[in-house]
Amino acid sequence: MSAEMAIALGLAIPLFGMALMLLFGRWPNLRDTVMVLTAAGMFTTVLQLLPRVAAGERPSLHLFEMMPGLSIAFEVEPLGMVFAMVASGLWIVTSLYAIGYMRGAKEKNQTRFYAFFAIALFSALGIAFAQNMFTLFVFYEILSLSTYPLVAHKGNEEAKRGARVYIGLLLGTSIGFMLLAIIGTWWLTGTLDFTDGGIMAGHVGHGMGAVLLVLYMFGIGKAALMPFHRWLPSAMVAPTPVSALLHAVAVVKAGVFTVLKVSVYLFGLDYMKELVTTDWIMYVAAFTMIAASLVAIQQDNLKARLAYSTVSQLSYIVLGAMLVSQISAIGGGMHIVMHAFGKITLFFCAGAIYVATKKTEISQMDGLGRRMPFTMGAFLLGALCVIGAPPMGGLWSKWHLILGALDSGQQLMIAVFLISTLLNVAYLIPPVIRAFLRPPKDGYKGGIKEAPLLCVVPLSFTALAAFAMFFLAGPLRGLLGGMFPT
Amino acid sequence: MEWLGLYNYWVVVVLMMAGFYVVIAQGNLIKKIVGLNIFQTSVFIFYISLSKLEGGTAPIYVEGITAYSNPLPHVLILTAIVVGVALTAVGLALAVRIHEAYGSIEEDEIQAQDEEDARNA
Amino acid sequence: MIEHLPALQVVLPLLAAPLILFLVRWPTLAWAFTTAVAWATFLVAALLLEQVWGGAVISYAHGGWEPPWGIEYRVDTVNAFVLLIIAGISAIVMPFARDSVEQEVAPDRIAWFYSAFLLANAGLLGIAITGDAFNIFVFFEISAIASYALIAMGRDRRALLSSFNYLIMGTIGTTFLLIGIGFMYMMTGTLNLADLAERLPEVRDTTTIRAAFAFIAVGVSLKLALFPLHLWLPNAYTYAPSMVTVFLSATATKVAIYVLLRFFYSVFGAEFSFGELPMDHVLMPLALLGILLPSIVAIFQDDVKRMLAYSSVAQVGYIILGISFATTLGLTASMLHLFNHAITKAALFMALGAIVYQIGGTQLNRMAGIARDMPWTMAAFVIGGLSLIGVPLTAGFITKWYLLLAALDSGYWPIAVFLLATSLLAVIYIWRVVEVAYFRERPADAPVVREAPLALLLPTWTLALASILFGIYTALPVAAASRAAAILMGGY
Amino acid sequence: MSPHIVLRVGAKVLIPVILLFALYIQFHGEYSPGGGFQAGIIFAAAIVLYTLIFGLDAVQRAVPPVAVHLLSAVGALLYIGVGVWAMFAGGNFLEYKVLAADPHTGETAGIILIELGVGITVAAVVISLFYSFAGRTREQEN
Amino acid sequence: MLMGIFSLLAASLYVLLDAVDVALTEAAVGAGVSIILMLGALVLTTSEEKVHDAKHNLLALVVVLITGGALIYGTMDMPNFADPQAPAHQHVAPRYVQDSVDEIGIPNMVTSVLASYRGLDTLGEVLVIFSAGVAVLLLLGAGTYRRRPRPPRKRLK
Repeated sequence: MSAEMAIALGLAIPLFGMALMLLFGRWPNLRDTVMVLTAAGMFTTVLQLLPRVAAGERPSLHLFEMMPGLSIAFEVEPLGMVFAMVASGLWIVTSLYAIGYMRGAKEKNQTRFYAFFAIALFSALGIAFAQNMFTLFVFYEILSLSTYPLVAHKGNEEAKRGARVYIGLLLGTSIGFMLLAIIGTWWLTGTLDFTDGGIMAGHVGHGMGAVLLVLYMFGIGKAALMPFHRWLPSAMVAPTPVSALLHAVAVVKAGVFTVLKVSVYLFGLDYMKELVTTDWIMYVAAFTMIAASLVAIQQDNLKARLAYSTVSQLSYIVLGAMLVSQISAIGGGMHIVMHAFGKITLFFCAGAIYVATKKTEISQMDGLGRRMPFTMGAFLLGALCVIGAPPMGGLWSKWHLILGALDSGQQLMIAVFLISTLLNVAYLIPPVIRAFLRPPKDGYKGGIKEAPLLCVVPLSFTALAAFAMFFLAGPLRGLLGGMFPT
Repeated sequence: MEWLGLYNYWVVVVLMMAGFYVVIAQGNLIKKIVGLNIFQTSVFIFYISLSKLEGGTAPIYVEGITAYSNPLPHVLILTAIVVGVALTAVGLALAVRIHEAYGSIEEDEIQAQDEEDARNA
Repeated sequence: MIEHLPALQVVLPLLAAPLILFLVRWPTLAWAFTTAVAWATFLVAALLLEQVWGGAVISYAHGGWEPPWGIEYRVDTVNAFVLLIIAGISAIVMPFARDSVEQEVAPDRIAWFYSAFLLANAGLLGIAITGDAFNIFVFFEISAIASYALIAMGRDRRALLSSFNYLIMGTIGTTFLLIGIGFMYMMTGTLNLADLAERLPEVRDTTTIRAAFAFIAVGVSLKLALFPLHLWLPNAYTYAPSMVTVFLSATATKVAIYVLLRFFYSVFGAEFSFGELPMDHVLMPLALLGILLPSIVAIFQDDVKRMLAYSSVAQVGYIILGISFATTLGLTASMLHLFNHAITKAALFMALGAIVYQIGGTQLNRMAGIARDMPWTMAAFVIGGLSLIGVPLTAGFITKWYLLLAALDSGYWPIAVFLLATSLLAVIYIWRVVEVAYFRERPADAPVVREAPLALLLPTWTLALASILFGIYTALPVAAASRAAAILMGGY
Repeated sequence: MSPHIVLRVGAKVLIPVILLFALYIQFHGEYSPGGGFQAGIIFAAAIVLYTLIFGLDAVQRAVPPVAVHLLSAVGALLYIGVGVWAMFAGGNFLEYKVLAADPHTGETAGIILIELGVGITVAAVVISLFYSFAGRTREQEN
Repeated sequence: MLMGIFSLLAASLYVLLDAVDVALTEAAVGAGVSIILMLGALVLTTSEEKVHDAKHNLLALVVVLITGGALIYGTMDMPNFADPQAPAHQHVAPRYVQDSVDEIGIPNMVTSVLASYRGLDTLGEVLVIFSAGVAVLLLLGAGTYRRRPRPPRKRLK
């Protein structure tokens, strides 16, 4: 099918699926099948675009002009391609997992849940394919709003409080800072299109540019730079599939993806080099990386620990952008993928543990390895991937990031990377050790009692995928290289 | 001094302010309306006095007379007077209804009642 | 008949108002008749806008007496746009009115009620279309007297007092306007706006004209509820019948704002109002305070209708802010917001009207979990709320965008920041309602509620969808607003 | 109420005079001060006087409120009607010249007609205002 | 009652200022209608009122003084009273005075301006009074109640 067709379809399918799901709400099985099919369909359509983009094309689709000069338009470039594939691909797995989880945990309002889930994916794709900052912003806001009901899903006081923080911080930062930055950019440069080499150079003085950069970086609340990271832990009240796909992949990655887009296509690396604030943001990111890891170590609640680990991992990518070297930017792009696989696996495991044993605290997990060998095995692989240890894909992304640090002569940052890696080990390995080496409190009764199959299969799959990425890193790097056409 | 030529405007202003003061300061709804009347009537007087012309007569054509007062302000004020009486009627009707609903036409008493309702609600 | 469109614009409802009295016995018939007239008026307004779209100016001399001797109706893009807003809202509100009015007004008064509605409508249209200063005053009073009665029809006894206060404040406002007009007439000898604009420059630096300016500014500001002269508004909107709230909130203040624009830009001229007189420095702080404080007050309201009333005051602040920039861009933003806010607020108040219709009140605690029973109504409310916040793809976002551009364009970075910060206040007070309605359980003892009837839902959704449509397809309003702004900057 | 005989007789004599005076004011407005508005009020004053003497019920039997309401509408309609008639006669709204072959006649005719409209509406409205207020007293007493 | 006297005084002042029509109207309205309404309203409400505290009035005084100051300021550049050269008498008015008789054929210029030149304002005036009728009826009802009078009920205060 033609590229425009593919883009349009990719965006249309989730909406269509949502409509069907609402329609079939009364018959759960039918509804859930529709969801899986939707996810699969979306992924295959997105896949249609891969060869073109790999060949260096930039398929595009102009929807309509909203205000003079401001259009809702799409253009697929390597980074967006990667993000789109990750998000839509993992949606298939997650939808399977979600069925198992939601039924296992007997959640209410499943239809509403799945419907908003679909909208979230739709907007994630919109972000990935956005041709200009305006379009990206529009979908960014839709994403925030459509995930609010998912976070508040349980409806109890805790969920509502968490959701309030969530929506407050995301809308607050995006409207308070990012929109201002966008309008400033538009007013100064007269365009918001993502262009190779950026649009700022020549239009925006360095002082103003520096201000804009700060506004963007903190405005993109989804990138969870401290001090605007609070929403991520509080979003953990959501059912695990949400945490898994949205808060390990779609939403947070949408954030860092925007960071990369802004730095590469709006500012342009060369222009960003000359801004004072680039270094400031870099240090903020470094600080976030370390601090979040330290916090993570304190957490006994598994999901909370994973959440903070996500905060710190996101800063890797922001840092990759702030190192303003092509190789580090590419590294950031790769880390989007690697971390996605690793972290979603971990979240799946957390959810599986919850469904099977209703356990949420790490301290309760002694000896769990015997009860749930697959889950905990997957957990180990995921952990290794996030840590960046061979033989997992995470190695390569960190490798490129460090190369980038070298490239732009930031030795200090290399140190930071290494320290935080050690911290990763410190907070991700103990659960595994407890699970496998400590005897369970209640002795070895019961034998194997895994989570429902629909939970175990997906998490094993993602774990293996994370492993596979170790070998697929080359092509990925090649694809991302297309960000910088020479 | 030539300002003497303005004395009557100043008289009007004083009158106006008297009415205006009653409107704002009075707590009694009906007196508020009385004040409104005085306020407006003094504005009317201002209009009429600006229509006066030295040696002019009432603007009704009579053979041989050339100087008439300016009829336009008269017309405007005819309309304005009607508007005034219409407002008076509506205001009074409202006052009547308020008295039926609250048993008082004193602003503060009424507000006291409302606050009480709010507290009880 | 095409050349009589300007007259028809006002004469149609004016003629219908007395005719209704012959239908006192048949309320439904009265409603149908009013609806027909409202839509016809809307059609006329559309045709008018279409005629002046290219920048033409229609001048209609009543009684065949050419201005300035006779009274002139003068239509350009600016007031054609305003006319379209008024007529459009009154047309869309009528289908909504039927059920809600039947519930809130005694059957033997319904015909009278609609007569008053038509008078108010005609009055507002007359203000917007006329080119004669004194005529503005007269039609102000027609619409005012009618609206006092309409507001007092609210079932809560507090409606009476709020209507009375509105009467006092409004009359002071119009009397000030009258004084200002008198002063201007005294110095120029004319009442025709265009003629005034021509003759004012000769006498512009007299104390009389400055005083006239002051009195007109204050008088009209009272009418448009400019902070801190807004005290009449919240109660009036809160206790009026639903349909009246929808109509007034979307039109009354807007027309007053139009009058302000006319006098500031067309009659006195921008360089006089903002150059010789520091109106920008007067309006801007008031606008900013008027955005900030009412928004904060709104957050603490327990009655949603009252909350929205305060938000209306804040929205007026946004519009005045755009005016105070005294740039084409700022005016464009204001004209846009005139349009977008009318739609958004009408949608919101209609949703509340539907809720009143079903549960008899809009207190927050009574709306707990209501979204489950009235999903469509609340969905419309959410859409309107998002537009009020200014979320992308809603009409509210477009105005916010232009307002921010205007602020940057005039070099007011802090104001741009301030605007974004205050839109977060809107997030807070809208979200309070959303949370209660969606994520709080309906109390067990609460009465069973059904979804509002279709007659209420359709108009509500029409407006809700409109506020999305004009957030996506912005060509029409933006074009109209920018043309209007250009005309205003150009003077008469 | 049991009004004094003098009052009754006095009123009986006075009211027709007042009504006549009202008509004079109404139709002589072109030549001397006065016009529809003043006439209307004076006319209404006569009715009010009648009420004060003979009581509300008596008046409302003579001049039923419904009729008053309709008349108030009729007056306004007459005024607007003349304007619209002018439109159909090829002029602008309220352009009386075109109502007759000779502009003067047209103007005069138009003015007399609209003044009549004003008179009717004003008289009717003032009476209905009076009814409303007076009727309210009684309603309150019940 | 004072208001009646007030408007009678106003009326006589109008006569002095050659505004005979306005005088007649003011007399009819101020001394007639308003008084009747006032009395009606007072009957329906209450004629006694309570004394007020002073602090509330201070703000009012300030507002009034500011307004008055603005008005006085405004009068400073006004043409003198009854000055024939005042612009008010120069631009539009002369046509009414000189040509109205020929154009309309009616000696009373006020009538011709009112009914013809500015006929729309007068139409507005009619509709103002009409809407007042509608409004009062909406508020107080038509006053057509056929019930036997009973001793007035004590309102609890």
